[in-house]
Amino acid sequence: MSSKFTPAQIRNDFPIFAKVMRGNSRLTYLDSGATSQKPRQVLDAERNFYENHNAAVHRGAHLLAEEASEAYEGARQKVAQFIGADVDEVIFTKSATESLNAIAYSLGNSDPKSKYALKPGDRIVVSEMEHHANLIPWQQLAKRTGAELVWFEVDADGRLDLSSAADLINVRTKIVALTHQSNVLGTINPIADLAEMAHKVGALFVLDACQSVPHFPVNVSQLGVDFLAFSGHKAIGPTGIGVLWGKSEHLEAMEPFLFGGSMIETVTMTQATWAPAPRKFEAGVPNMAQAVGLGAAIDYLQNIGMDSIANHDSELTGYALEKFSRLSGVTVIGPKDNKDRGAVISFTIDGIHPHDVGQVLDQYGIAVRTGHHCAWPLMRKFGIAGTTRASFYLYNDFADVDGLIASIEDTKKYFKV
Amino acid sequence: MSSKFTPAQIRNDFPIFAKVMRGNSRLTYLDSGATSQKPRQVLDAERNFYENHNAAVHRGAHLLAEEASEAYEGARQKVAQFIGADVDEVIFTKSATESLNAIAYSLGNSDPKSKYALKPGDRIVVSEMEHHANLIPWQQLAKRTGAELVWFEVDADGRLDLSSAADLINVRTKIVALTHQSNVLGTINPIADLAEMAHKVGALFVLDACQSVPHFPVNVSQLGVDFLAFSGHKAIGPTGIGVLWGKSEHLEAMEPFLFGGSMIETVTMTQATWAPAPRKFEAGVPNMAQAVGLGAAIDYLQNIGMDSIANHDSELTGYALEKFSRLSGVTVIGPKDNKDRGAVISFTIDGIHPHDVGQVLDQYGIAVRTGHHCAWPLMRKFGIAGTTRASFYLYNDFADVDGLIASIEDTKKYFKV
Amino acid sequence: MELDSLYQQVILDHYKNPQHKKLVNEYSAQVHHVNPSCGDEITLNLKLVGEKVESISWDGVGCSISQASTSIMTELVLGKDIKSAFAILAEFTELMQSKGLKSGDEDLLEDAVALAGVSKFPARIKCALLGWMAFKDAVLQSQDKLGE
Amino acid sequence: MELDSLYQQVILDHYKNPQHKKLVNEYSAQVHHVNPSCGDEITLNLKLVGEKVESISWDGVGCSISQASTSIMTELVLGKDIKSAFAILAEFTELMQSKGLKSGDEDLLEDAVALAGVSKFPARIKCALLGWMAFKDAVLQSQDKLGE
Ligand SMILES: Cc1ncc(COP(=O)(O)O)c(C=O)c1O
Ligand SMILES: Cc1ncc(COP(=O)(O)O)c(C=O)c1O
Repeated sequence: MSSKFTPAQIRNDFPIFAKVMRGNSRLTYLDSGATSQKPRQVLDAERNFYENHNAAVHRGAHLLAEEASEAYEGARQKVAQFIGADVDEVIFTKSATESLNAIAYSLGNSDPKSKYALKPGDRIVVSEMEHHANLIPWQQLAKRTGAELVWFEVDADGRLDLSSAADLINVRTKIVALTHQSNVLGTINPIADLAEMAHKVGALFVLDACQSVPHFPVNVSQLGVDFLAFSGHKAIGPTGIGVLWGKSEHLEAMEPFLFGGSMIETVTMTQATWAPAPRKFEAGVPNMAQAVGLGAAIDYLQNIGMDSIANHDSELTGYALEKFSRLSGVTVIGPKDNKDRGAVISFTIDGIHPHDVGQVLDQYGIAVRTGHHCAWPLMRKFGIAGTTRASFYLYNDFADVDGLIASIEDTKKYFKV
Repeated sequence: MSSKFTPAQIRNDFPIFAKVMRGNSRLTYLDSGATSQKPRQVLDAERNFYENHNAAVHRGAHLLAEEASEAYEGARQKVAQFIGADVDEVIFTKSATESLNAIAYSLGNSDPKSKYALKPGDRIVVSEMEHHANLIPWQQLAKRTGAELVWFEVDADGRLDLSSAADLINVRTKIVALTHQSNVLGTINPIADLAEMAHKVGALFVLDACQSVPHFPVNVSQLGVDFLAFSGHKAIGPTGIGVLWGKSEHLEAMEPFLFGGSMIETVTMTQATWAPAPRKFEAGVPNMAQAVGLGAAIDYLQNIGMDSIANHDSELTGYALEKFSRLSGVTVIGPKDNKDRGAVISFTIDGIHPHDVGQVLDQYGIAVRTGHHCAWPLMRKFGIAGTTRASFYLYNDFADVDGLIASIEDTKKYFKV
Repeated sequence: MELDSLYQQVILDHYKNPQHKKLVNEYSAQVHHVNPSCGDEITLNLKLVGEKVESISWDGVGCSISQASTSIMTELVLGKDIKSAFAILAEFTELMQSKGLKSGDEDLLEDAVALAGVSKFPARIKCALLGWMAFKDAVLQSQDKLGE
Repeated sequence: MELDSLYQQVILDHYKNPQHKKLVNEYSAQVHHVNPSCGDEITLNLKLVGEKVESISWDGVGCSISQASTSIMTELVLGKDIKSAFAILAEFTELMQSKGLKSGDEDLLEDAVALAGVSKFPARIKCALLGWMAFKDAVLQSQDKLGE
């Protein structure tokens, strides 16, 4: 492996790899697409916050409140730098799901006269490969406003069918919401081009970066998008923390989403005005320890280098794709070539239901995900009930792929197919 | 002190009390009304989740996913038992603020024909002592639906003026949203009576239990409310976790709030149907570690006993109120008698701004909160810019109160008033 | 191997040869159930005559556990009266929730005792119950209709 | 005591006797600023004549730091041209963000160097800046109007 880091050494930082799994096996964790494992450094950062600085941020007049605010705002700074954004453009949410809903609700809360408001006849563009989190909020926004939801289709190889782009993204289009990388297929979409198309017709571009930000360098200004969402828990950060990034011109003009403490400028019994972003979008005592944990996660990732992680992911995926191509009765759902493709491999085995595949792999300590992966329309498109999905990250190595392949062979034997 | 537990021993469980504060003083933490400190047991539970069971719940086919689901659902069970609810009625949110917004948005998402829908002429009743989190979401819902927002006034002693109750809660009233205990005044409101009045006219009763659930026994069926919200971080739990409880008949009938993974039954490109509660209201990979931490917090509190904590709080408050009554130039904002009153004392000092009071107290290691406490309309009602607020919890003792009183005297000397 | 406690031969047999897996068009209730977490689906047609399960048939996609369990269930309840069928259902549900501590009443459950191992795999309990819950729902819907 | 570095005598003096704290009715811009986290408010009336601060007056509620800082600021900028006033503002802002590492240019800041200690108390920086930000805003608004 030509990576600049050694997965076996990385695993030493992640306590969970000491766990003994079913069948007395060691843990082969191939489910980072669902959630990643956490290094000691992240857990220590959270704990240190609680043990030494815990207080409600932005509110108290005491030392702990000062320190808590500094830690929390420091985490914001780290996120901003990580994705190439201004610090005031970074909003902490509980998850990417909340981030995406927040955009949809905020736009939906627009004054009808605002340029952010949607009306009947307007269009929202998504794709068939969206995660439910980047589909249903737009279905609902369309329903509430009378806008029309249209979508990119996915071709047999698992790529967006771009031939319809000019058709889909037209003067009526107000929002284009797409995933950077499919969590099922691994497909990486040509975001910069599509964002440019969106801007040409005056539409906003919303990027679901759940599967990209943890895995390769993502820079919001290079991509030219308007909004971006990701979750901390998929990026070796804590659960309960997500990021919503938005261009400051939008954040300034948009209505808030959640209402309550700390997001206000003034309040009377009958009305309220809002603080500037990011405060406007962070009502209540925030998930402070989780933000601090995410900051530590970013430090950890950047210490290794996002380029190195991307290379590592790509090497593993290429290796695995090659091995999969030699398995009989096994079909990879998604691109078979390793270009513009992330470290996610979905597959089916003839005659064995994914749930049964996952169960046998579990007996070897191999953790994969099975089912529709919150992308049910995509399953229908491929005419399947679900897939088994292996996803790789910095703690995985070639041996993990070999173990997976061997266990797939065993699964076939076990079920006599 | 006649408590069944010893605060000094409790403090041994809370690592932050080892911290050296400004002026080389020990920490006297009197800001639990904003957020509470966390015992080792809670931090250990979170860490144990990450180190041994971390996986996306409800999704994987592997051992970790099974264990994570068990831990997460186990926490739900603990919350349910803690507040006397059914397990499927307990929804995990990121905070009370989210919980309260979720109710407002869910009701706002109702089909116009549904009995949960609001229309012009309908009424929403709040009070002048609400935290912004239980005020602005209703202002906004009123604005979106054309409903009218009306409110209970607060009298000079800091109690709800109940003489207007029959006027406010009438046949047009659809929602009554009140706080159980004021976070500024300490006032505990007569919820069971008011909920009964609401139900007589067919209105829903929403309880902001942020300041009650952590401090005294709260049982949803005894109170007879329809919805209840609280935050984990004020109940010695982690940040980033809140609870929304709702009666199952409502949760079943209501629309979801956040849309995405895990909350669906089926999904196509154009529409989706919803899973039963609580799933319907928990979109995305949830704040699993935080839920587990909250479970451990509840264990810790119940181990001591909520009755004991309530007694302890009451003793401290009575002791403090007596001491405050003998301070010249110091005014307590809120009830001076200790009946139906929680462990929160807001006060002003003639001639010294709260922020300056807080600063001097900080020099003695005493952490209090200053300002409007996210209850700005209440400040206006009392004709003040803000207060200094001391709030007590299980780790505080008489010595903390004595220290506070002595430091207030010093503050007066320092500012020569 | 621990796995063998889950995948008993009788389960694999039912998986390969599911019983009554062809929808019969005459029914008193048709129900459609899904398991949203994995996407498995089942359609079940039930015909009640009086208190008796006159006919039961189904179709759907799912894992070996859900398919076998549904197949076994249909064999068990066909021809029984509702009371006996519900007694079997209750015993089976209890077995599934037993976390590996029960083996099930073989007189009542017959082939279904082969599913006892499922109770040690919490993520699979829903698979095993999918068809049974559909059956229960279909009975209630039939009775509702008849009651009208 | 560390506190004395925050509450210098000159600050307490300005707090007790704030300068120009009575709104003058003739102005080229009136602004209202609040500090949402503590509820402090300030109204500031500014009259620019050409590039010169002809008159400045204010009213509001706030802590000793915000009141003293605003009072000191008004004395500093009154009669100055905008360029000099903004130079003072820039120096003051830098001082506030210095985390206790700077003492400030006394020639420029005069009494305002007494606020140097604030920079060690992050929660108070906003208090010290409240009046200064209002002044800056008022200048921009005046210029906008004059530019029209
Ligand atoms: C009475 C009351 N309601 C609501 C809230 C909001 O809670 P959170 O900020 O944890 O969402 C608080 C605490 O800040 C409170 O004291
Ligand atoms: C592409 C994609 N979008 C959105 C989500 C939702 O993220 P979360 O569940 O963390 O909110 C996920 C992960 O589940 C994902 O893979």
